[in-house]
Amino acid sequence: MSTKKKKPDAPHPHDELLRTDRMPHIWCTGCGIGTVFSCVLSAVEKSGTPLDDVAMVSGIGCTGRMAGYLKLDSFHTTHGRAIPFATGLKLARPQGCVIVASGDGDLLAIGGNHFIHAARRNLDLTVICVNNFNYGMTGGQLAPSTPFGARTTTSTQGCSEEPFNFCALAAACGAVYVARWTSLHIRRLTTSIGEAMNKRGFSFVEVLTPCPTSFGRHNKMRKPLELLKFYHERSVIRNYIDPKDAVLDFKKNLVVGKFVDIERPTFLDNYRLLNRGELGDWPDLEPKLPRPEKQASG
Amino acid sequence: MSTKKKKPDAPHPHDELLRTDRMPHIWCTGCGIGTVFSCVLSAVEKSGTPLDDVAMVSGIGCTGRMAGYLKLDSFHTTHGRAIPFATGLKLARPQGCVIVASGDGDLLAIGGNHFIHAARRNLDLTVICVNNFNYGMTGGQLAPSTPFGARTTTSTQGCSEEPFNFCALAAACGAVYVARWTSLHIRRLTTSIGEAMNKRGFSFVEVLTPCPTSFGRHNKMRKPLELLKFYHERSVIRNYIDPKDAVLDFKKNLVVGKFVDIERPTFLDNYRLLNRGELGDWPDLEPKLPRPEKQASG
Amino acid sequence: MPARNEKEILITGFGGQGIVLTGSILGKAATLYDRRHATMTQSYGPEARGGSCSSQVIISEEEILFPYVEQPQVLICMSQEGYDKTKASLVPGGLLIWDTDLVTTRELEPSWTAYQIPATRFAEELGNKMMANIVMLGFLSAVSELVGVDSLRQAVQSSVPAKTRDTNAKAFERGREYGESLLKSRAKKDQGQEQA
Amino acid sequence: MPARNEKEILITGFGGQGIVLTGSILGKAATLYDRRHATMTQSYGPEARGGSCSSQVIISEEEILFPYVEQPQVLICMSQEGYDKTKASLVPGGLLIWDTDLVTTRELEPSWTAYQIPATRFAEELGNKMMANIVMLGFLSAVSELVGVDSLRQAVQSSVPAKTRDTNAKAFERGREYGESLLKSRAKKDQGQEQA
Amino acid sequence: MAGKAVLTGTYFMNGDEACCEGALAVGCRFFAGYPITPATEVAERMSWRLPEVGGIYIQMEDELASMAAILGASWGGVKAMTSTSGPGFSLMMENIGLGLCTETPCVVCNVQRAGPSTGLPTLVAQGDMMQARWGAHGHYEIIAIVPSSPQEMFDFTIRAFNLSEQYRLPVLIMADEVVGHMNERVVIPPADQIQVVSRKKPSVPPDQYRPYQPGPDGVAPMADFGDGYHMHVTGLTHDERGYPVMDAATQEQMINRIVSKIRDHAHQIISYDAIAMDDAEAAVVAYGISVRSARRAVAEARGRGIRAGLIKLNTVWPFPEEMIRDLAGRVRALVMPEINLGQMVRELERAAAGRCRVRLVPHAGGSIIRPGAIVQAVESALKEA
Amino acid sequence: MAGKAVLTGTYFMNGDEACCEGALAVGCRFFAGYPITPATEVAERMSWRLPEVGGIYIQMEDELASMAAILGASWGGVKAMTSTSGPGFSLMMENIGLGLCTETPCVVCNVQRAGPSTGLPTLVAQGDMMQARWGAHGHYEIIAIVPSSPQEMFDFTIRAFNLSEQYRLPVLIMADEVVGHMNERVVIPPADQIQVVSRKKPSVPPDQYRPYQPGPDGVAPMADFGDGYHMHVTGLTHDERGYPVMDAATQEQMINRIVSKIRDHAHQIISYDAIAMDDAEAAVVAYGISVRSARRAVAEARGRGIRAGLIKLNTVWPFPEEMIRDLAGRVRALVMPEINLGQMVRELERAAAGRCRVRLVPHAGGSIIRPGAIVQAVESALKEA
Amino acid sequence: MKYWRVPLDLGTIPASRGKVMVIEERCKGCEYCIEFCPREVLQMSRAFNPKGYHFPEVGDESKCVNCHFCEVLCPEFAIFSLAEPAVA
Amino acid sequence: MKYWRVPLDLGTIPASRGKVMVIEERCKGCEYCIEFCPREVLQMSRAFNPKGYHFPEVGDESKCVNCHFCEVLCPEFAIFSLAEPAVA
Ligand SMILES: Cc1ncc(C[n+]2csc(CCOP(=O)(O)OP(=O)(O)O)c2C)c(N)n1
Ligand SMILES: Cc1ncc(C[n+]2csc(CCOP(=O)(O)OP(=O)(O)O)c2C)c(N)n1
Ligand code: SF4
Ligand code: SF4
Ligand code: SF4
Ligand code: SF4
Repeated sequence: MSTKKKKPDAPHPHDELLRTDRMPHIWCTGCGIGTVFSCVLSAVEKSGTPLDDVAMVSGIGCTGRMAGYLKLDSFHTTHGRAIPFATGLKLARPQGCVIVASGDGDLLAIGGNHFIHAARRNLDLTVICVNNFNYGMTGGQLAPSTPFGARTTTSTQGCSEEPFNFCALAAACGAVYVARWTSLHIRRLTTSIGEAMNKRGFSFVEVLTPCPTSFGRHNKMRKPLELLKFYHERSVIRNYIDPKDAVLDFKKNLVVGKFVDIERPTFLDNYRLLNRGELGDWPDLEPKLPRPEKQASG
Repeated sequence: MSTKKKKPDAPHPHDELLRTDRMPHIWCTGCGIGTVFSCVLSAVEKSGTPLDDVAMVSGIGCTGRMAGYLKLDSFHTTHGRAIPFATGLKLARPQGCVIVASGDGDLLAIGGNHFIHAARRNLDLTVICVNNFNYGMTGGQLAPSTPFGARTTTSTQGCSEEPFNFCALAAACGAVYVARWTSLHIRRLTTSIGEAMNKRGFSFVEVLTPCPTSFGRHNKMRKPLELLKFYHERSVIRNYIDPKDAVLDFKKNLVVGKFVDIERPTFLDNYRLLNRGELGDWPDLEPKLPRPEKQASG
Repeated sequence: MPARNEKEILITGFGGQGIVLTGSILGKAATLYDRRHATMTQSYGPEARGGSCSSQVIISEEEILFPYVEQPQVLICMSQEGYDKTKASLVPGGLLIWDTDLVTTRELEPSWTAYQIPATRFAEELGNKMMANIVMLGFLSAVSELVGVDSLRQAVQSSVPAKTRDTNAKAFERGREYGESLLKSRAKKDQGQEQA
Repeated sequence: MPARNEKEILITGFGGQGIVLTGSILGKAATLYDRRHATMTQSYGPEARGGSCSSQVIISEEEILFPYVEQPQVLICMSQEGYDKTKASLVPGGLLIWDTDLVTTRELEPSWTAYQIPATRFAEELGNKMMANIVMLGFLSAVSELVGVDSLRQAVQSSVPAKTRDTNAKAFERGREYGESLLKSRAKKDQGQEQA
Repeated sequence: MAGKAVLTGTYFMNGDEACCEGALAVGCRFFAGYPITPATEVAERMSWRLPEVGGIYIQMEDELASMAAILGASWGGVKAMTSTSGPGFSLMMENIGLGLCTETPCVVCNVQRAGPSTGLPTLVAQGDMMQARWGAHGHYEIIAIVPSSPQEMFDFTIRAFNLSEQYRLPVLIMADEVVGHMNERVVIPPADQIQVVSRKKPSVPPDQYRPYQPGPDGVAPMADFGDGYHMHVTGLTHDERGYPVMDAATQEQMINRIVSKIRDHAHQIISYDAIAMDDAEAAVVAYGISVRSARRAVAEARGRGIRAGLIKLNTVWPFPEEMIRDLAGRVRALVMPEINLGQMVRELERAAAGRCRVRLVPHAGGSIIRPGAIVQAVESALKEA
Repeated sequence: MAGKAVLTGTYFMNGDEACCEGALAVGCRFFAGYPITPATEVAERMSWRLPEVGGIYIQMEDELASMAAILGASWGGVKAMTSTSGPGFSLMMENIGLGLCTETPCVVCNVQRAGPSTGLPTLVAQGDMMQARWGAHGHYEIIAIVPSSPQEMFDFTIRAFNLSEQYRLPVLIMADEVVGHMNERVVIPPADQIQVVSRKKPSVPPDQYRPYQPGPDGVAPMADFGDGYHMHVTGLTHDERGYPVMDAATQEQMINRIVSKIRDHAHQIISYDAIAMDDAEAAVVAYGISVRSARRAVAEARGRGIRAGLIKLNTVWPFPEEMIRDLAGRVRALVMPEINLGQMVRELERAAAGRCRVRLVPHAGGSIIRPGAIVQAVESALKEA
Repeated sequence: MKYWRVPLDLGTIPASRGKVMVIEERCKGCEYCIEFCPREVLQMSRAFNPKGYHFPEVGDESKCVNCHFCEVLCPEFAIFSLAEPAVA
Repeated sequence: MKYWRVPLDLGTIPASRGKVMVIEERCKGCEYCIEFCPREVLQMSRAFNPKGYHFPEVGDESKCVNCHFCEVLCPEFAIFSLAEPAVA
């Protein structure tokens, strides 16, 4: 059989979940966002969640366009506000499975406050952060993920800020599931997204992706393949290590893995508990309680 | 000599730094903010910093009024924006010593994003957070500091969110100096504020204070003294422990202490370094560098 | 120029004294239990406690158009600052009441009916300084006929937390008794004067 | 209705082909080196790469009032979509240029002067597909007299990163040579036809 | 639970509280907010009232988040609101814009205090009236309702929700500190006397559903998350499928839709009362708390033999241009008291188009306008005129 | 370093770049921003140009922070600016209000794109014109400048800084995507030909300094952090000492000060050009990129014998009411092209007060207005009139 | 209930003699100074100040060691101590 | 440079036979599928698609084991494999 013909005789297996009338998507040649999206689709299919109950919320950015290609209820909101929008969506329809997919700038530059508070509250959201180490959509500026010294259009002499370790931040704020992969770890990534969807509480999956057009171009990795190979070569898997030790050091290792997978009541669990009055009174502050050991001079 | 006369014959030792024409201040009977302010004044005096070079920036809230009582250059900004305002102030006048003093809601609810990014960038600011476990100014609502189960005017059945551990968050984001005291630890607090002012980089001092009017009232601790005694009895000092272990458990301990005191180049150090081109090129991404150990299947 | 039939009451004091609650209890008594019209507006500063604070109540048989008190017929002062700032607005023939320990009045307009009561002290004696406002309401119920006393009692009961109803009732009656006895002694004095 | 003396040039293609840079080099050549007036406006979509993109240049002896190209005298197409969308706007007698591998033209308006050049392929051969636009500019310099060729050379040199100046110069000359030889062979053909 | 939602009866409550009861009565079951004087009481009451009726209160980290959350909740199929005051209102603007662009029903209650900036947090103003119309970037139309009493806080909140559901957009309640904090009688009717409008749902199968294809009323039916319509919603310029399309033609179509649904129904949306207008030579045009000053002023003016009347605006946006244009042809002067230095009066001037005198009674804020100032303005306007 | 600040010479640059060069030339040494199309080029250029002249560029976490940071920098004694587009502009509003209330000089450049919401990020509109005036809560006045070419981006940015320093307030540059992205000749004059205004400093000893006591020009001298004046600055209503005072009287005093310094100097601030107006029967009133359409339209109209002229507004706020009122008495029609559905035209209508016809040439955005549409509007307005 | 009265930093305070000054009208009656004074120098007044608060009065003045604890702790800047030449 | 061609999860992939399908007009020529195909089934076309990209062509079709790696990795949904009855 020849594959030379232009149209294959079967549709792409993901076409069901794709707004095919919007293909090709806007992402550049070799951009990792498409791969991440592909993994999301696989995870959604495998999860067995009724499709009507899955929603995706994105902010603004290259990654933010993901929602627009998913043929499910999908919301492309404002820059930085995907998480609070998703908060309302989820609380209004608790049986729904709400996936937030957005860029690192969207989720953690302008959106950083919502991120930390949602993690703290343990809102039942699955947050997928595509980390391409810069702001793709606006042409490649410095982001809170940009490695120290890396060049971007607003750090032409090198970035003078230390980046965040997003996984460590998520964990520090209370996320119950935290994993990081590159966009080449397609099977592990798909598994993590699936686990995150099934997890009750704030789950966070970071994906390191090539942005050849911007990050690559300014850092001598213009070719998509070079970037992806670089990630591949440098990434090392260290499951369950403390995410603050899971450093991204471009000169050495890019540590990936599943770092956190714990249980903690969600916002709604606690809300219901308290509003049924089931928790009982908040402990009196009066010092009737057993006293802690005191130091001689406190 | 009698102390019965109404006016003492000497001025209060802090009157020099106080806008005495604005006394009495707005804080309630027994509110800890006044004590913290008193410690700030002591620290400023002791620091030896030329007074013209000290500025205070506050946001909005009961604590936010601090700037208005300090007879130095002082800025009362908008709710949540004290840190970015201070960022501009400091970068415009790097020789100045900029103290940010504000409430936990201001700095870490609405202002949370600026907080984490300023810590990440290691901006040379001294941030004093008065944590009274609720929003004082607006009458005592739930804050990101409110203990789980505690009552406030917007959590009359008990707070259903886990609070942040601000010290842990600051440390996780890169603060170089992190300490927590209660407003009764007046000498240690004064010392910490002084150390923080002298520290180059993002310093964070959290002070647990009584808000009898709001937090106390809703949690059976209406009397200022009761609250202050409670803090005193429960607080235990654990210097240099990992701040994430420095928990505030109202049933057991309120862990205080100086947790972090490290060195890290400030934003401006790095900015100057890079813009003088002294750092040299950002490492090529091309895999010319020594390769890390790879796992069999990455 | 208050519209006919409008009774204007101004209550001034500090934040934390329950000034606003006092006004609202008064308005509630008039509206819900006396079935008249009432508005209560408030004015307060940024301070949670200790800032100057006032509550303006208008009670009327008709719909109230303008809700601000301009020339109160009744002025209740629970702080010196409040008294100093507002006394000039009290109409001739108006009713002035102040807290003995918190306000020092000097020359009073002779046409005024003027009373003082150590409401805060009474409240302290009853165990909670914060109930001075309820003492004051009890007192007001004795020395004026703004609203029905039972309406006021009901309004107090339905406005305070369930747990504090009894003590508040006591505070109310303490004020009322003090008012009644004051009236009696005044009446006696007046009589005495007349007789003299 | 372009004002007299205004030359309108429309360049269309995909994001990533350097369409905007092409327009800006052209405008720069006219403004800074030919000392005429020029405006360059751009239109592009949200895509960093691959979205349709155009650059509109007006060159004039006088101040340019309105900066949009309405009826281009020159149309350069580096994508099929760009060609399809804009070909109707090219004036009769206009100059049409396209990239051989990226655009398929069908019936051409007979009054047009039409050329094609495998600019992308040439650029790939020179080692970087991204220089197709510079090849195109070289070609344009040969087949039109919009701006002085040295002006254009200078504008190219001052617009590209220092490190890439040599390769860009090569790309430019590659396009220019192709244009010149094309002109020659056409001239021959025309001559031939005349002679025939 | 229904019983707890509509607290039929008579109350002495403040406007903030009445706003909550109106919202609950018309079916609001989600509130996301952030405390701010003088709107805090709305959040506070919602925080304990919502759990009583099975709804959810969440205090967000700021007003940006609050606004975004109610949009999300609305797409989750739940009637949602937030409340704030000036500083928070400024922060909400970007996401109010998202609500307008994505045609998301919800209600925002701004209890105005004096600005600019932090201003006078506890004191009244009407300084955000133009901001209500123009505070977000880009072009749109908006609906803004202005209550002048606690009872209207109840009644108009119901109307705000109904309009938001009917026309699919965020509706603004432009209250103010005095209306919010003033206590007055509030009558809550029986549940069956409360008109409840809910968004029109799609009636076509999912594959035929076009989320931005307006019906004959100019409004598109709205599917909620979970209804199985698999719609896409974006703040980018989008076509009737909801897909982003980046061109001027789609932009025009979209903007015209969101603008026309208001402009074309302006007469249904606009609400005002004419009081003592029959023989009026001068009309006081007032809104919000200034209506209360104006009512007394008109009474006083009449008492002094001046033929003054009152137009009480219950909605300010869309602005009742036609009515004012007519009116300007019939009276000699229009007088507008505002607790700002001239905002809605500019619309009055514009609509009057020189047909009669237009006078502002300005007030910088901190207290409400004394009736005397209005009477004086009416008098002098008539003298000049 | 001075040499690097003023790049005297002739360039073919776009408006965003020219804006940077204007800022640097007039002494801007601090930029805090957040990328957004189509204003990103301003930030990008500033990021490498500022270190060259000893200034600081910082990319903040969002626009809220960017705006707050430039206010801080201004109080640190440095001329500061930020740039953004619609969504970011919406987010900046609260802190623009702080700047107005605290009278802080700085410059905000909004390169407008089509909205509402995310809209058409890469395409032009003039949809934020009213937002510029009314986008923040509370009452105030503002200065907004509107360039129509890259050269004006350079020149007007200089003027924006000078006005901001002179009148102590944030000044807005209301550019648009086409002006921002269009390349054209830009001439940068020698440094000594650039007018530089800097804030007036106090001349009294610190204990006599009243940071909000206006001088005869209505503007108070400004001390910077470190000058030893130990001033207090607050967004609360404040008296002349800068102290918060929470009453209506102080509110009135403060608002009047911040409003009057603009209103009283409106004639110095307002700038416009009259082109072919001498014998004009119809005036096209245009601003920003639409000036370019209008210029061609007027030329075309004249070509067809129509006596059209052009009023080119270089500033839109404060609005040139008097000039328009006069004009409306002299021409038969005013025609305004705007890339929105009618914003500044409302001011035109208001100022014209019925004295002549006022016509809008609306455009929803995504492209600039074709001259033909303007010519047609002029023609039909004159026919009707 | 007295055991916790040891001020947190007592050890570091030099023992000397002091004089306590009260700025009565600034006081809001929180009682902190009274309660946490390591020497029990202070007691509450029965009188109200103009704001309606009771304020501290000096009881046995001779006990004051000028530790400044009340001074720094007082949220109102209403009390301070001055060094007094050590007597007896 | 071939050592890293082992796909990350190769161990878990069942060996079977597949048929690769390319949706040429969706392809943007990143070469990921070609480079990371564990069996080197694919190669780059010389032709351009309408967007101007080269796209993958199947070289030795018989080598495809239907691992779906190209399918999931492709950012463009431009390539996929289907199970083929095992031959030979
Ligand atoms: C309020 C606001 N500010 C700025 C922008 C411009 N903007 C759009 S996307 C983006 C950042 C994109 O970066 P990231 O979130 O990392 O996503 P990516 O494009 O890299 O996937 C910015 C700054 C905007 N749309 N809205
Ligand atoms: C944008 C904005 N939102 C809300 C407010 C109202 N507000 C003023 S202070 C405050 C919170 C105060 O709490 P915190 O920061 O903890 O300080 P505290 O008063 O407890 O010292 C709030 C919500 C505001 N001023 N501005
Ligand atoms: S700019 Fe970068 S992130 Fe955006 S689509 Fe292109 S490669 Fe991907
Ligand atoms: S409300 Fe609380 S925080 Fe605010 S001044 Fe009073 S006690 Fe202090
Ligand atoms: S600590 Fe200060 S405010 Fe408290 S009682 Fe003593 S003097 Fe008064
Ligand atoms: S991975 Fe997809 S886009 Fe990339 S070359 Fe292969 S088929 Fe084309």
